[in-house]
Amino acid sequence: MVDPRLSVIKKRLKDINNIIAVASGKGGVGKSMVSSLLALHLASQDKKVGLLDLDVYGPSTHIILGIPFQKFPEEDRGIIPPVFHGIKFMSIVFYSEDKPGAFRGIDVSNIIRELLAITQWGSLDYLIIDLPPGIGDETLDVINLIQPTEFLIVSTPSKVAMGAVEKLIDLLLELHLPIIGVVENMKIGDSNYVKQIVTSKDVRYLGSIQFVPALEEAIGDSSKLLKTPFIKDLERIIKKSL
Amino acid sequence: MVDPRLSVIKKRLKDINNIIAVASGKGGVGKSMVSSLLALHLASQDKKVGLLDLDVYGPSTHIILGIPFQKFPEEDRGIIPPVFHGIKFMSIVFYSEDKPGAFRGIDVSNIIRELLAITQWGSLDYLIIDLPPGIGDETLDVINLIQPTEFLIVSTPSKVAMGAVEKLIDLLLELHLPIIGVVENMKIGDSNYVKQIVTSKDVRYLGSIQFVPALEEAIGDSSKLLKTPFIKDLERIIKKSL
Amino acid sequence: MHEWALAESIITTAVEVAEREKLKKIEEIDISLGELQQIEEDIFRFALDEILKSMNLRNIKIVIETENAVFECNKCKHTWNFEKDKLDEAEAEAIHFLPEMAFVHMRCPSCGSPDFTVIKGRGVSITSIKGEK
Amino acid sequence: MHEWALAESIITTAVEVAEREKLKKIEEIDISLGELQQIEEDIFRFALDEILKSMNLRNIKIVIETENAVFECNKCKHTWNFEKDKLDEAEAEAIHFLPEMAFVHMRCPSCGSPDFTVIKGRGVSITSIKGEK
Ligand SMILES: Nc1ncnc2c1ncn2[C@@H]1O[C@H](COP(=O)(O)OP(=O)(O)O)[C@@H](O)[C@H]1O
Ligand SMILES: Nc1ncnc2c1ncn2[C@@H]1O[C@H](COP(=O)(O)OP(=O)(O)O)[C@@H](O)[C@H]1O
Ligand SMILES: [Mg+2]
Ligand SMILES: [Mg+2]
Ligand SMILES: [Mg+2]
Ligand SMILES: [Mg+2]
Ligand code: NI
Ligand code: NI
Ligand SMILES: [Zn+2]
Ligand SMILES: [Zn+2]
Repeated sequence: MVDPRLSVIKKRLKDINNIIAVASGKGGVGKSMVSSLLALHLASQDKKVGLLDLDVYGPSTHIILGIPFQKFPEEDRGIIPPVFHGIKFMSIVFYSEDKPGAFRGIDVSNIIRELLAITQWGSLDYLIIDLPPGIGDETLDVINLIQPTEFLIVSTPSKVAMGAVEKLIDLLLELHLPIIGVVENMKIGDSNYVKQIVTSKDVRYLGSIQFVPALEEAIGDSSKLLKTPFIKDLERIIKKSL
Repeated sequence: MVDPRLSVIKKRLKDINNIIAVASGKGGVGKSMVSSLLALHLASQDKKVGLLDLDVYGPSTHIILGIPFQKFPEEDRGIIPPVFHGIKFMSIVFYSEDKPGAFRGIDVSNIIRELLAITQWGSLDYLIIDLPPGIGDETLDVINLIQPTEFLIVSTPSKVAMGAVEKLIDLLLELHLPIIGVVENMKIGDSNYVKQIVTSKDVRYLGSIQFVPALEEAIGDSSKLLKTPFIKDLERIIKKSL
Repeated sequence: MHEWALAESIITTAVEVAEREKLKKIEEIDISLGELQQIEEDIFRFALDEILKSMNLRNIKIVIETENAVFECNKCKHTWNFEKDKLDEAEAEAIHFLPEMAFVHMRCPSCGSPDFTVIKGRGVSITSIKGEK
Repeated sequence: MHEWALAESIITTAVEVAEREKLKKIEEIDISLGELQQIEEDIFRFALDEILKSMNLRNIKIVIETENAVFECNKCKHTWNFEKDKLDEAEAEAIHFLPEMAFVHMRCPSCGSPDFTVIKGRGVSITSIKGEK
C-alpha cells in the first residue's frame, strides 16, 4: 500500500515561506558551511529559521554551529525541533549519538521520510536544508517530496568540483526546478571559470566567498562565525538573491 | 535466487596483489586526487596498476588524469579496461557520456556489481579504488564483495572533515578491516589535530600532503601532475606504507 | 508523544485513498505496527481516536496488528529477530523515533556486520482500507 | 562480446549452488534475460556452451526466457515498458553494458523524471537450478 508518511509531509511544511536546499553534487565545497551560516545570519536578522541536516553519513551543521546533541528533542504531536542560536534545528545526530551508520539508499530515504513526517516546524520564514553530495536518494527525495524547494548551489573554482556541479545543474534545469543561483566558495585568485560556465547555462552567478584561513578557529562558536569575512561575503550574496 | 554476478567477482580480482580503496567518509578532501596520483605514480614506477572510479555521481579521476571517454572499452570475455598513462582504467563515464544519473542506492549497488563482474583486470600489482564520501552502498559493497581491500583514508585538517572521517575509521576498526593509515591532505599550518586523533585510535598517521595552489593548473595533464609537490609528499607517504 | 504525527499520517492517507477510490464512507482501516519501532498499541489507538474525533470521522473500525521484525544480513545472509534487551534504553528509544538507527545501534549477531536489511516489521503502515462505494 | 563474463557468472553460480545443495548432477538451468540489457539469446547461448565445454560439463539443459522490462516512476507512479527506439544507438549500447545507464539516458514518459525503478527485466538472472540429489 502507499507510504502513509507522504500524505503529511506537505502539512508539516505548509507554514514555511521559503524552502532552500543547499546543494552541489560535489562534496567538500562548503554546503554545510553555507547552510549553517545562512541560517545563523537569517536568525540574527530576526527571521524565523529552520535548519534540516540531511547528510546522514557526515552530519556537519551541529559541529559548525556548536550544537549539543545529547538530549532527544521534545515530543508534542510529533517532534519539536530544539532551538539553538535562534534556529529550529533537526539532524539525525540527536538519535545517532554521532556514531557511524551503515545506511543503504533505501534506509536514507526512510530516514528522510520519517524526519519530514514527524518534525513539527511550525511557521518559518526560511527552512534551510543541508544536502550531501551526489544525486542520490537525498536529492531525489527532496525533489519529489518537498515542493517548491529552491536550490542554492555551491561550488569551488575547480574543474573537478565543476564536473559534479554541472551534472546537478543540468538535471535541475531539465526538470525545470527553481535554482536561486551558484555561489563560488573558497575563492582564491580571480579566474572567471565558474562564472562563465554558470552564466552560459543561463543560471545566476551569485558571487564568491573568499577562502578564509581562520574559519577553522571559529567552527563551533556562533558569535565568532558571525564575525568572519565569510559572513560578509555571504550577506552580499543574500542581499541580491533572497 | 542468488545474484549470479557475486560468484565471479572473486575470479575477476584473483590476479591482483593489492587492492587499495581510497576512502574518507568526507567529500572534497582529495580522495580522487590521491587515487589518481597514486595510480599515476605507481605506473611511472613500472608497477602494473588499475584504477576503478566508483563515484557514480561525480566521477573525477578521468578529469584529473585527462582521460578521454568517448569510446566504449573493448570486449573480450568481458570488458577490457583501456590503458591510459600505463593505468588500466574503469569508470562509468565510458557509458554515461559524463551526463548526470539519478541513481538510488540499489542502482549504485547494481552498477558496482556489474562493473566488478564484467571487468577483466588481468594481473595487477595494485588496483586503486576511488570511493565517494559516506558509508553507503559503495563503501558497503566494497567491504562485502572485495576481500581483502586495504583502506587508505584521506582527511583534511578540519574538525568538520574529521567528524565524518572518524565515523568511517571507527566502523572499519570495529569490523577489523585493514587500514593502511590516514593521509592528511591540503595541510596548511602545523596543527597536530588530525595526527592526535588518528594515533589515539591506534591507526597509522602516514603524513601530510601540502596544499598546492598550482595543482589546479596541472589537472588533466599527467606529466604536469607528476611534477607537482603533491607527488613528492605522496611518494614519501607511499614509501613508508605500501 | 511523537506517535500522534504518525497516526495523523495514517488517517490523512486513508482519507486521500477513500477520495481517490470514490468511497462514500471509510468503514475499516487495518494498520500494521512494525516491532522495530516499538509503538505501543494503546498509545497509538489513543492518538488515532483523537485525530478521528478532531476530523469528525465516526464509526471507523481500527484494526491494529503488530508485525514481528525480521532482519537479514547483507554480508552473511543470516536472518534474525529484534532483540530489544541487547540495546540500552537510549538506543531503543532512538530506534523508536527513527527505525534506521538500527543500523547505528545494532549488528548482525552472526558476523557483526552493520549492513543488513529490515525484511519485515520496520514501522507504521496501512495494510488495507475498507469502505462503501 | 562481454556477454561471456555474465554467462560465466551463471555457470559458476549454478556449480556453487549445486555443491551447496549437494546435487550429484546439474540437469537444468533456467535463465531469465531482462529486456533492458538487450542480450541476444543466440549470443548468450553460444557463450554458455563454450563455458560449459571448457568446464567439462555435459548434458545440462539450458532454458532461456526473456523478461519484458517494466519501469515505475518514483515521482508520478506511472509504469511503462522499454522503448528502445526512443534511444540512439550509443545510448542503447551503454544500457546493454550497464543497465543502470537507463537512469542517464531515459526519462519517465509521463512526467519527465529520471527517478524511476526497474520493476522487472533488468538483466541476467537465474530463475531455477534443477538436479539429481
Ligand atoms: N570560505 C571558506 N574558507 C575556508 N574554509 C572553508 C570555507 N568554506 C568551507 N570551508 C571548509 O571547507 C571544508 C568543507 O566545508 P563543508 O561545509 O563541510 O563542505 P560540504 O558540506 O560541501 O561537504 C570544511 O573544513 C570547512 O570548514
Ligand atoms: N593537496 C592539494 N592542494 C590543493 N588542492 C587540492 C589538493 N588535493 C585536492 N585538491 C583539490 O581539492 C578538491 C577536492 O579534491 P578531490 O580529489 O576531488 O576530493 P574528493 O575526491 O575527496 O571529493 C579538488 O578541486 C582538488 O583539485
Ligand atoms: Mg556537508
Ligand atoms: Mg542497512
Ligand atoms: Mg572524489
Ligand atoms: Mg533510479
Ligand atoms: Ni514515542
Ligand atoms: Ni554485448
Ligand atoms: Zn552477518
Ligand atoms: Zn513520472
